[in-house]
Amino acid sequence: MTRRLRMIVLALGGAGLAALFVAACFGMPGFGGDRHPYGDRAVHASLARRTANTISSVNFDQRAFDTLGEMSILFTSVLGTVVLLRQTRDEKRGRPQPQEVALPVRRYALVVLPVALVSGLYVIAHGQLSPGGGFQGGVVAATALHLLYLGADYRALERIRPIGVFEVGDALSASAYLVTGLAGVLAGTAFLANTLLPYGTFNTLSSGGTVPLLNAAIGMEVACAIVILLARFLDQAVEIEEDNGKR
Amino acid sequence: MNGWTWTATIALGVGVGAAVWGVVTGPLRRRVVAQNLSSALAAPGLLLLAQGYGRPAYVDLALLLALLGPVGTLVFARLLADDLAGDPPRAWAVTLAVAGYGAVVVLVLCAVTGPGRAMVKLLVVGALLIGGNLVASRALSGGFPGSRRG
Amino acid sequence: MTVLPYLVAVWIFLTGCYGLATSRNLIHAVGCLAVCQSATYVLLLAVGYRAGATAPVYSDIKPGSRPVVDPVVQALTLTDIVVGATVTALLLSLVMQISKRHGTVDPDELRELRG
Amino acid sequence: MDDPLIVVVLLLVAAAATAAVAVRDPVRQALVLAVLGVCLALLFTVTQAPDVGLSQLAVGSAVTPLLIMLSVRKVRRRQQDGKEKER
Repeated sequence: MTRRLRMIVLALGGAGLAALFVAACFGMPGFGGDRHPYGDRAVHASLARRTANTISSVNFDQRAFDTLGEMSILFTSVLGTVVLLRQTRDEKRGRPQPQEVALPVRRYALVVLPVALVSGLYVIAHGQLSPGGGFQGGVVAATALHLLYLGADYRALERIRPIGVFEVGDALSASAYLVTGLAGVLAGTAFLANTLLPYGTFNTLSSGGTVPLLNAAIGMEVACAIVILLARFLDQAVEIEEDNGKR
Repeated sequence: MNGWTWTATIALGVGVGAAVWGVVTGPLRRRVVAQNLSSALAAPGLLLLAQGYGRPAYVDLALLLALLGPVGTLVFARLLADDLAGDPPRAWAVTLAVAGYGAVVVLVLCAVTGPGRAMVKLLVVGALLIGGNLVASRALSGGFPGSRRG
Repeated sequence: MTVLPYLVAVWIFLTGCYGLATSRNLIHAVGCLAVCQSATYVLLLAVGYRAGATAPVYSDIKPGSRPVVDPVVQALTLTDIVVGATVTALLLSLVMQISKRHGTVDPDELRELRG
Repeated sequence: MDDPLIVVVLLLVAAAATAAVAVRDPVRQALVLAVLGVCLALLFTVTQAPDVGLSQLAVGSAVTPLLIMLSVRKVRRRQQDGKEKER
């Protein structure tokens, strides 16, 4: 297919799709409407189980099985990346030269690293109360570690980031999610049913039954996943080079 | 809508609109500065919105943006150091003006909230925002000298 | 006004598709896919919005004191953003493999190489 | 109720998304994507979804740009190595 023909097909398809979409837009309930039956029921169920953050309740209680699916997508894509970006036989590992970093930048990185790490943990820990949760906090905590690469050099990051530990952590937290779900089955109810633990007092850290546990498992899973992903990318971009035979 | 959200509307429309314009056009040195300023312009807007909606919980968003926005700029500063070395960005006037805007918003909100935990959080956000913004600007204009793969 | 958010979502999706189809660099194409994804976020949140309501997060307000927006669509969107980032990483690692194997990341050149 | 605010932020998102597609160089696209992430986070805030906004900020401000920039660096280095080999 030539480029010209491809553009014509694209234009036709795009125009058709656009027409259908716009027609659909005008058939939808108006933006800002007052009818949200599912939302109202979800809020009601969440308050009955004393989870202050309704969104966390939907994620880790009412639709916990769906989150298990999301987590397995996450896990699989990390696995895929690790397999795709492994070091092949014709590649060798070069030692990257340390990077000079201006003093204020280095200091900033070293000061903000613990602050960002603590904020990440804060976001995970308060997931069932205030906005936040395992997904967001995990990413923040993982990003915080990489300030060492940005503010110092790659070898400093490698020293504090034993990649094997994070790989084990990834697997452990994924199975922790499953085990928490299975505990429900053993207790005589359903998989991932939130009936195991007392619901606690509304708006405290231990409220919401199994929501904080699943939230923490997801937080650890996401943090480990992002660290592993970025480690593979950094290895490829910084360390691994093709063996040209002459160098 | 109340006064806070109206202010936020104007501030976000003008500020972030300018950042989008800056990041789309011009030479690379202008684009990285616009990317850096986008977080410094959006975070005070988020603080204003938190106040306007009467939801202190929304301050977390500004906190995260103030933490991670400069980290994003450091990514570009570090990995584009070679490209920026020949043509470093010089936009201290704009950077300082934006930092001043952030400081004014934080101080006004502090005066409104009054002393307490909320005020401490606001001050932390303000310090991270302004400090991070200035350091990120420094990193862009020669923060990684003599860069070779590393 | 009542359809503007939906139309913006459609616009973002179609622009992203256009970018995907005409891209000359696979890394750019992955970026366009991220744009397509963000259209779904805009659409979902627009569906869940309720005028004059606030977030259904009761850490700083009393339950029942204010109308709230739909939490279900928010939960869907929030997980997808993080999972989408890891899928982007998977696609980028595929691009790196292609670059290793074929020495180019231009889809047109890749097609010529094959046929 | 908060109509003008939502309209302004929606237009910002649309502009940034269009720009992210129109800018063809991956490096510059990564810069636009970072700004698009901030605009999306603002949109999620004004549609009262702070959790989603946090998610977008966490991912969009540092992780996605870092992934794209590292891929660009790897691809560029390979192309440079390839040219050196030909010489």
